[in-house]
Amino acid sequence: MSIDPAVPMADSAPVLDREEAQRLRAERLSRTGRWALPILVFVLVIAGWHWLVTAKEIPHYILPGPGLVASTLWQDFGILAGSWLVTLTVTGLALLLAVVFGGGLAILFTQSKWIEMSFFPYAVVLQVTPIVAIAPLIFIYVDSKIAGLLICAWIVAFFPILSNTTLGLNSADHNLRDLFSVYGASRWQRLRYLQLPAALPYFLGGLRIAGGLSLIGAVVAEFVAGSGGIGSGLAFRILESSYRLNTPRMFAALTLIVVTGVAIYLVLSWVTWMLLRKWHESALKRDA
Amino acid sequence: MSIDPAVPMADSAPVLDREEAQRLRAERLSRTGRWALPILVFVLVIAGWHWLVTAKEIPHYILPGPGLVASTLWQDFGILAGSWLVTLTVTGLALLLAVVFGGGLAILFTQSKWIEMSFFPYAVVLQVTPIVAIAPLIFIYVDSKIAGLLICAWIVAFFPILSNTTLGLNSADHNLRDLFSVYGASRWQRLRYLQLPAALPYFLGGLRIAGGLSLIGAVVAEFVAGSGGIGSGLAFRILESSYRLNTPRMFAALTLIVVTGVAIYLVLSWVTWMLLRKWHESALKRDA
Amino acid sequence: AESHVMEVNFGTNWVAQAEHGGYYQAVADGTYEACGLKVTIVPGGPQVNNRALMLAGKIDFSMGGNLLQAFSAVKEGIPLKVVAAHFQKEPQVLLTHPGKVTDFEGLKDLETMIIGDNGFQSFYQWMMADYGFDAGKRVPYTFNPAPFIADENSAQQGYITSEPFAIEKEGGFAPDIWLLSDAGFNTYATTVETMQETIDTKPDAVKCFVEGSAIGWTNYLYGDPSAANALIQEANPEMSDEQIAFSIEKMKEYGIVLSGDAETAGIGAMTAETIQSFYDKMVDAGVLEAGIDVSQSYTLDFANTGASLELQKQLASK
Amino acid sequence: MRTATHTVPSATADGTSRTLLAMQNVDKIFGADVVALRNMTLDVQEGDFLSLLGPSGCGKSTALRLIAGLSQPTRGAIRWGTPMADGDLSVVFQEPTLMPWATVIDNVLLPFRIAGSLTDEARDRARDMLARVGLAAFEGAYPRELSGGMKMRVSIARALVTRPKLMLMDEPFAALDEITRFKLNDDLLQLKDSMDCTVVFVTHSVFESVFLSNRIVIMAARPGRVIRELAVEAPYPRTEAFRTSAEYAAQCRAASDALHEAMGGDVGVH
Amino acid sequence: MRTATHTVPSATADGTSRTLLAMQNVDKIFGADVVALRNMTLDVQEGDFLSLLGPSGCGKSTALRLIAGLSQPTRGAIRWGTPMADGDLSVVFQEPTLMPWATVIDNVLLPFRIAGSLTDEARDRARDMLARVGLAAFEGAYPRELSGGMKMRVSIARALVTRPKLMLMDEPFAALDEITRFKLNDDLLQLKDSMDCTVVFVTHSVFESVFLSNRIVIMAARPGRVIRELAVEAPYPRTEAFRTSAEYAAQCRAASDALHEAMGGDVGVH
Ligand SMILES: Nc1ncnc2c1ncn2[C@@H]1O[C@H](COP(=O)(O)OP(=O)(O)OP(=O)(O)O)[C@@H](O)[C@H]1O
Ligand SMILES: Nc1ncnc2c1ncn2[C@@H]1O[C@H](COP(=O)(O)OP(=O)(O)OP(=O)(O)O)[C@@H](O)[C@H]1O
Ligand SMILES: [Mg+2]
Ligand SMILES: [Mg+2]
Repeated sequence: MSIDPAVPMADSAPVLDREEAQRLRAERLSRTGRWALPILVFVLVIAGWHWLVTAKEIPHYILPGPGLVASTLWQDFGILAGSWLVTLTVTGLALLLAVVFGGGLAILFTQSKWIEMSFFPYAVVLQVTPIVAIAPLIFIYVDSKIAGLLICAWIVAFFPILSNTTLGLNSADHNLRDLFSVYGASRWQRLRYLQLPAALPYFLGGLRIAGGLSLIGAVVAEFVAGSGGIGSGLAFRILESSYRLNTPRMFAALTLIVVTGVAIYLVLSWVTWMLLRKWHESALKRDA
Repeated sequence: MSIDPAVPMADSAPVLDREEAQRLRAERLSRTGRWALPILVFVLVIAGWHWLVTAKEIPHYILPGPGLVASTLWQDFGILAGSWLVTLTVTGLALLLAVVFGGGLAILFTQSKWIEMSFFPYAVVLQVTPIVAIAPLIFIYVDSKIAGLLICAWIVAFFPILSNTTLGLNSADHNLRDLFSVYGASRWQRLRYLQLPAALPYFLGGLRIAGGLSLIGAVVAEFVAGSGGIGSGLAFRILESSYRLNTPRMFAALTLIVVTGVAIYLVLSWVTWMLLRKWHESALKRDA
Repeated sequence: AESHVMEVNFGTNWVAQAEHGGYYQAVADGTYEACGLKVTIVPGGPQVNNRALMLAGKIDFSMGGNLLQAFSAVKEGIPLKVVAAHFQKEPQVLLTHPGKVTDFEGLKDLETMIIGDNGFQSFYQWMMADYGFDAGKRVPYTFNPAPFIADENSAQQGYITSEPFAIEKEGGFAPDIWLLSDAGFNTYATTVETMQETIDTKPDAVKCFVEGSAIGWTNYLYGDPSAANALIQEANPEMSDEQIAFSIEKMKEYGIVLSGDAETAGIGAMTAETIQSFYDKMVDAGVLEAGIDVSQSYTLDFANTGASLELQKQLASK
Repeated sequence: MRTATHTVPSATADGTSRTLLAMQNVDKIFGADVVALRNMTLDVQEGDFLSLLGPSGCGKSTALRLIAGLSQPTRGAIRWGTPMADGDLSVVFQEPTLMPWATVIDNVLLPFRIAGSLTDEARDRARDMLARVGLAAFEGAYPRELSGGMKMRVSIARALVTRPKLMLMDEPFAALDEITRFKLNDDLLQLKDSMDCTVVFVTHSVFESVFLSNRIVIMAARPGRVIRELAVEAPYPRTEAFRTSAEYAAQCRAASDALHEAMGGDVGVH
Repeated sequence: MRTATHTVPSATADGTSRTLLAMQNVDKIFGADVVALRNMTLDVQEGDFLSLLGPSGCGKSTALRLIAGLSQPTRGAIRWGTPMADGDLSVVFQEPTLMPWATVIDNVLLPFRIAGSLTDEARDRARDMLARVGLAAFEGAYPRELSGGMKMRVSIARALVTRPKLMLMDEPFAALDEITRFKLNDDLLQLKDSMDCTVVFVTHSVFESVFLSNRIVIMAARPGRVIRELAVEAPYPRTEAFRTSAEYAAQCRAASDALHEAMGGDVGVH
């Protein structure tokens, strides 16, 4: 409770000003902090890394310092940029597939409890099957390499979307469902106007998980699909530099992956906020 | 709308009986269907697999038929059981870690928007870092092999729990939050009595995703941590049989993994249902 | 003849490197094409399983590491045949920090053995059985030598042609080298495997590929390898001239490709005795079960034709 | 005022009206032992404005849900005399039941959207209805930006905008002040008159039920059941004049007495 | 009955009472332009039973939330004359606001749990309070198994059970039938009397406000503001006798007139 019992009753005019000034100050602080603190933490993390590497004299081939990684990133950007683009493409497509086939399956599954009980286990099967083990099978029967890559990445990424969306579709308010029944809404209308909006926060939660996973999926897919030389993504660069003991470049490639992951997350968080800020508890700013 | 306008007004007594009988029959059908349909689908999937293998004459070293896999599973169970136990242990511990450190971080992050904005990116960094690339680093600095295994598996599994729980903690009803403010609830009380229960459906959603992922994590960790001979899990058996071209045994091991994954999912679904059936929309049976 | 050019592909076990030089050479200088093959080389990689693709008929020839898998194939009833062995010796080595151990037996006393998955499944099984190495000391080799460089008390697997170079370059010391073949692991390596069906339906292609490869290897090692190196570097831009030169030198120095039977029967040659003796050794060591008919695992029809002998005499004697 | 029999649907006093629906010996039991309704029999004639009056927890909402088909009777049945098509029915639930992600106008337009008739005319009607409930300025607002009473008014507007044949209203005006309430009472009667619909209305207010209805069904709790039925004989249209008439006051007193008497000491609060 | 000045907190008629809190020139603006309150000044004396009466959407709930400290004024301030500790305050929100995962009794026990005083005595008090609101049989039920009015009664029980110094109640009885309502009115007055607390009460019912309060503040909408204040001079305790007294009727009429007059044509509904 924010009631402040100590403020005296008299002197109200100056008190008022003081309070308003205080409110303003708090607001300004919070506005600055929103940006300053993450940056501060980032600087501290980098500084800590640097300190670790120098103080413990960790050789650069085991863990290069941030400066070395940055300069390698700068110098090798020509080599890495092409690979980055490949990884980005696969990631983007895999995420798209995950949305379409994860969300689509979720919609299918909520159409009937029976369908869900009959087919959901196979989604779990897909989720837990080690890609490494079945990749050869996939590549035996899928001719196009890019299709194989996408299947692998999709298998890694789709489950959170499926699972969260199913949960969301089933979490639509019962009173609203009743309302839709009263007006004789068709299955499709109920889905479109009630279940999908109600599932949105859950779906977006799944999407934020799947964003990172599709990146991982792209990397793993590349490992198992194994493309050499031209047209290969960051995973290949990592393996290759690791193999060549070019650890700084490996970390430069890792940095690109990590930056991509964080960027995907931030973009998806922003999308989430844009879509939910008007109405969902998780995105609402309290009071005004 | 389920209003049936065609039923005549007269003859109410027999009509009543007929309707009640109908209701009973529908109920019985639904009770049977709940079990029969999944079993039917399962049988069809197995039959389809068998048909595929025989009709297309797929050699057993590419894709063994279900019968061969089953008999291999039976014969080699002595060899596989030990590995299964290892994988199960790692999976269980990894899931536990994911719950503790995923849920714990989520709780930490919802304590302040600033903390969340400052540290969430590093959780994303962990999520998207390819285990394969950083595993050597981990094993250079972590002496205990089991600790290294668990770190790897945890990195794979924790993010959905963190992400979903954070979402859930932030989705607590605003009116209830206000109520807690009025009564001067401490941070801890608000967490314990409001945010945690409100987050439960989301957390459990994350848990069901993480269940499968911790299994994958255990497998991947074993790939990268590598244990030989005694004390090695199903991943090792897969690699071994794959190397020995013993495809039936590889599929038997895969089957064990997949069965484990589905079992984990079913158990977690049951837990979810037990915890939520009294109050959450997603688990409520509509009407009575 | 051009209309009869047949397209085949050959899956290697790693990204393009000098250890595949003979095949690239034969592609580059038209040796394969001369006998009617258009060969596409499909590079492998750390998690790539080209052999599985061959089993499924997606790839015609696949590069085998050593003979163990060919024996497994017989056991599993897989109609797979080794048709040539281009490395007479297993080039696999164990590396240690300089002066750390004095003989192969001494490796057992080290705390960590950094061995890849395939290595663990093959030669390490033999090392355990024959020398009493400990499975628990093994950690996986991810083709990153940093853990080895960081830990004096470790040994790491490697190809004699690759890892020593990388370690010397990055780690700043020349590691001690323990050749497995010297310790008794007397398998052929870098074999060419194909399915029985390929042998039955297109024996000409198999013949052309095996003989062309032998000629390719001769030209690569003893002739002008620049065209092949260009192809290798095109497929793998990271491959340095220095590394290639190092590999070629080591292959020659240790007689990896050209030694023993290859000197009399041509590069790629195999003998039933060598294969049987390796199998017996593995059975004795408990790596493989007895009773496998290893004669099913190979055919000498293509490898021992001596197609490259002429050229070998010309070039290698120089 | 007269106590009607309430067993046989066709036995109502007004011979010309047709039975719209009849609940026949309906039991509704929740879980193992919560008897929400016991042997409830009720008929609704076409054109009725029927109020359900009773203590909190006596099963009024449950009865309404049964009629709406949202819930199935444990025993007994509900019969329809007139076929009802989709969209012939609308409901005001006890809670506002708005879609939090949609603006006020979109919430009101929902029935049209479902009926596939989202025309400009529908929009005009929705705007008009919002103006009637005093929310013309809020059509672009989201539910969370509204006060409790405003939310309920949106829900009322949504139910009225389609001019349904049968309207089920569960305490629609409970959250509203007297003036707004009176205004909406008038509006509702006007609307009902102009479009000839039937209303089943749950209320706690005796005054409201007398002003609005031609029939008042009084229920008692635990188990929920019908214990009395009253007819309000005053003719429609009823205006402000009726509200201040002696007749109205007398009827209210009678209804209130009937309610008290019928419930005795057992009023759900002890 | 008398119109009090409503600018300076210390200038109330009753010289002996102390000012508990005062809203001073409070504006509350939502978003860019929704003026929920404009220049609202209001004092609450210790021991007051103050009713806020006004049309839907005039800012009653907003004012209550400001007093509860759940929302900060855009301009102006709220001052406290008496220090309030945690637990001295309780609120009945306009919506029941129950925890869906907790049983009825656990919901009622929440304030004790937060105060760290979950004793057997607290449980007894909670049971007793549930019995008073007629829910003795439902202590193990979950909120979703309750009717609308029952939920609200749980919320009321939760607010009363801790015997707080200041109670803020937002239309607590709107969803209840007359009999339950009367019963709870009596209970509330009795409780207030026995524990000497202050109540700020939002209602739509003139009758209820007159029966319960010593002060009635009448608000108008758009922008929300105080337009009149009335004092109800009748002494406490007020019993059923008061409800049927001529004095009560007269006061109600006066309050109703004041409300209508003060609001003029601009009542939020046109
Ligand atoms: N889903 C449910 N599960 C279990 N019991 C229920 C459920 N819904 C209602 N009940 C019970 O049925 C009874 C009647 O509830 P109902 O909502 O019909 O009352 P009501 O007359 O509408 O009351 P109110 O005026 O308070 O809204 C109550 O005792 C309630 O506890
Ligand atoms: N969170 C919010 N965002 C924007 N506007 C709001 C918000 N809360 C309230 N309002 C606006 O403030 C005004 C007053 O709302 P309030 O809830 O205080 O009304 P009220 O007097 O309690 O009405 P009722 O009797 O209907 O409950 C309304 O116009 C409402 O639209
Ligand atoms: Mg109700
Ligand atoms: Mg309000």
